[in-house]
Amino acid sequence: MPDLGKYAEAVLSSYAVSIALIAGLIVVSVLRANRVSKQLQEIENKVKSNG
Amino acid sequence: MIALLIRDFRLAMRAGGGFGLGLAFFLIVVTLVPFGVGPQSTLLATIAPGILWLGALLACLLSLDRIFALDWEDGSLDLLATSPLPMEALVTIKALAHWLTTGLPLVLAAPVFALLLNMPTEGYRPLIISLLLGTPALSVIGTFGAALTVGLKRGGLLLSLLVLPLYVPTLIFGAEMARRGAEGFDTTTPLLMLAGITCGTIALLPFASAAVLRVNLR
Amino acid sequence: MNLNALWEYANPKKFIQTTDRVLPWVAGLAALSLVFGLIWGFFFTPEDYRQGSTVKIIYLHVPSALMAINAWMMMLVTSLVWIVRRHHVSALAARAAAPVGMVMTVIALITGAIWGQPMWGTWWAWDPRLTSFLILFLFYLGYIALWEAIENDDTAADLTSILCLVGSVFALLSRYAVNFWNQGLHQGASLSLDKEENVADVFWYPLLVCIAGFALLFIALVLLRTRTEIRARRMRVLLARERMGA
Amino acid sequence: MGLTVSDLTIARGGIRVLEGLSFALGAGQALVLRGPNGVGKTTLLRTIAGLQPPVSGRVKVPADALVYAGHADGIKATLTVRENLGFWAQAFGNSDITGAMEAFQLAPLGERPAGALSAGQKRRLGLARLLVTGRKIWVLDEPTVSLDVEAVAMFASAVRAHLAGGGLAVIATHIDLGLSEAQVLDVGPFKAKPLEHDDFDGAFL
Repeated sequence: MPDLGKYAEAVLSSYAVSIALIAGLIVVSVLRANRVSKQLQEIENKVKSNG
Repeated sequence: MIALLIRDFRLAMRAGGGFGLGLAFFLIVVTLVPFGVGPQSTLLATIAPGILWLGALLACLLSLDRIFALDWEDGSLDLLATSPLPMEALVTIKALAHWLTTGLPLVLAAPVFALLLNMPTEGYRPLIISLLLGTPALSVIGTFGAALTVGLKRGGLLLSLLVLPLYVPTLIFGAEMARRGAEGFDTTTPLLMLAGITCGTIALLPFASAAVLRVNLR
Repeated sequence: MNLNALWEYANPKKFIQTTDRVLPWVAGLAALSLVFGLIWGFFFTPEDYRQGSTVKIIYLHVPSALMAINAWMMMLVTSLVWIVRRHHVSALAARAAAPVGMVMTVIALITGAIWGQPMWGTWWAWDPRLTSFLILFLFYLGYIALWEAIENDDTAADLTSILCLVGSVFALLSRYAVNFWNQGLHQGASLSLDKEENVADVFWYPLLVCIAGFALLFIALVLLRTRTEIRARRMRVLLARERMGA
Repeated sequence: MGLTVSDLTIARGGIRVLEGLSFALGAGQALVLRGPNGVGKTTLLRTIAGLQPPVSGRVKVPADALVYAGHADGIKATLTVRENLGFWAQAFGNSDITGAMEAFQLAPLGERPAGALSAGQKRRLGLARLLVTGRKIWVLDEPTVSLDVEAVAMFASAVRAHLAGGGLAVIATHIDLGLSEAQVLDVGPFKAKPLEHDDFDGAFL
């Protein structure tokens, strides 16, 4: 861990907030991608079996 | 074209909505500001140009959703779209009618409200010129926003969200001109910028509004 | 390069097939360069003689700010492609990119504010750059809200494309207006987070890696989200068709 | 003067509703569209009127010859009957509204605010608008809704006079107008067939 001096708080909070936001964005995107592709698969199967 | 303008004018006068409402709202904003910031006349005089511009902008915003919503609901918009009037002319007329019923009264009332806020007298002329130049742009931009959100159920809030960022350049140059005028500085630069933005907006934005309206009608 | 071959990727099926192969690589590269760049920047760069350790914030602030603007540019291009050639993937890519661009704008804003606190002595200064990003944020908000508000996909694509076009012009105007509006206040502030003069070589190389990392991350996210939008769109069509048939 | 529709495919809300539709009308001819609710009659009329683009096929209409009347009449409640009609006349470059007022027996209501009219009277005002436009091709969507028997007869004679004057009309309606000379087109058989399920591109139309 480098010595950040008197600005430690500012630097650390910047990294924390940014990484949290990026991680959140990635998690939301991936979860939605999985959910939608699963739902679509279900509907495609249903449509195919119907006709 | 004139017929549409006259009709919109008549409607604004009779519906008991459009016409006086913007002015009343403007008055209320100007009355509430001293309650919020305190009655010191020097402070009020300093912020008067900004308050007046902001008040005019909000009053303008208030009546935007009426531009197309009523014509949309009763089917007039479909009928107007199949009339000989080009869509670009239609949106221009609508914007003009909005300005005449909302923007122009605000400009004319501005000196009275400036009096209430203790604005120095030499600032009146630049204030009125800036509003006169800027409010048409507000109406034209607002017409674009109204065309975008016509037919949406909860369009009113969205309309504000879409239009307010587009108002930024006009507000900055308009308020800057009024402020410089009140402080006795040279107003040429913001005047030219404001005039440029207004002219550009009036010349180009109706095409975007017409395109958007066509999409919304289909 | 044959341009017609490029348009083939605008076919939804082809797009999904291609990104199936490309996406893992882009995502992997993005993760690699981000981790590498940020660790390099955070642990192995010296302090700036004026800004102290706060200079380390540039590894987040500058790339996110760049991506915030590039995302809007990309949306502008894809909107134009939709208007001119009516490729559905193009419109959906714009829709997919907007939230990513908005998060980048938020990161740029927050890191800027955190940096400003010790440097300017205040969390928020109406500095032209910061203010411009705040306005950009509002544009993103409006754009996303318009997409969400309209039910018909083609109508939404048309309207948001035109909004993006008009918005771009006004965003540019706002940028100059804001500069003009606040020229007097911060003129002497040579101390800035993202002026080139502040970036010596020691800071520059890890910064480049971070910029590459953010760019790759952006591409990966947009690809992933575009796939999701394509599938969601197909799902809506299938459901609507089923309702019609019934 | 004529209206030609060739191999038209139309969509509502991104779903194809009618396909392969063709017909032609010449001066003095009328076409009555029939079909169950939701089959796409309104969409067809709006496409003919140029309010929405077709998916494929062509609609050939002479420029500035068409007037459309939809479910709503475009009447302003705070304007009088005369003012409402006068506005539409001016919008189409005409000024005389007396003929239209008489044809639909609106003269006694002339100074009344349109908001005070009954539903049937409003509809009559909406139909009178067709006469003041002076346009040759009428595209009408359920024109007889809320009209009583007498008013339907008024409307039928107005259409007949219009056709006699060389006009055309395309009318979607469920009731019998007593227009014996009109051709009837049932759009039901033109209902669009579902696309192949694995046609991924088709899903985006």
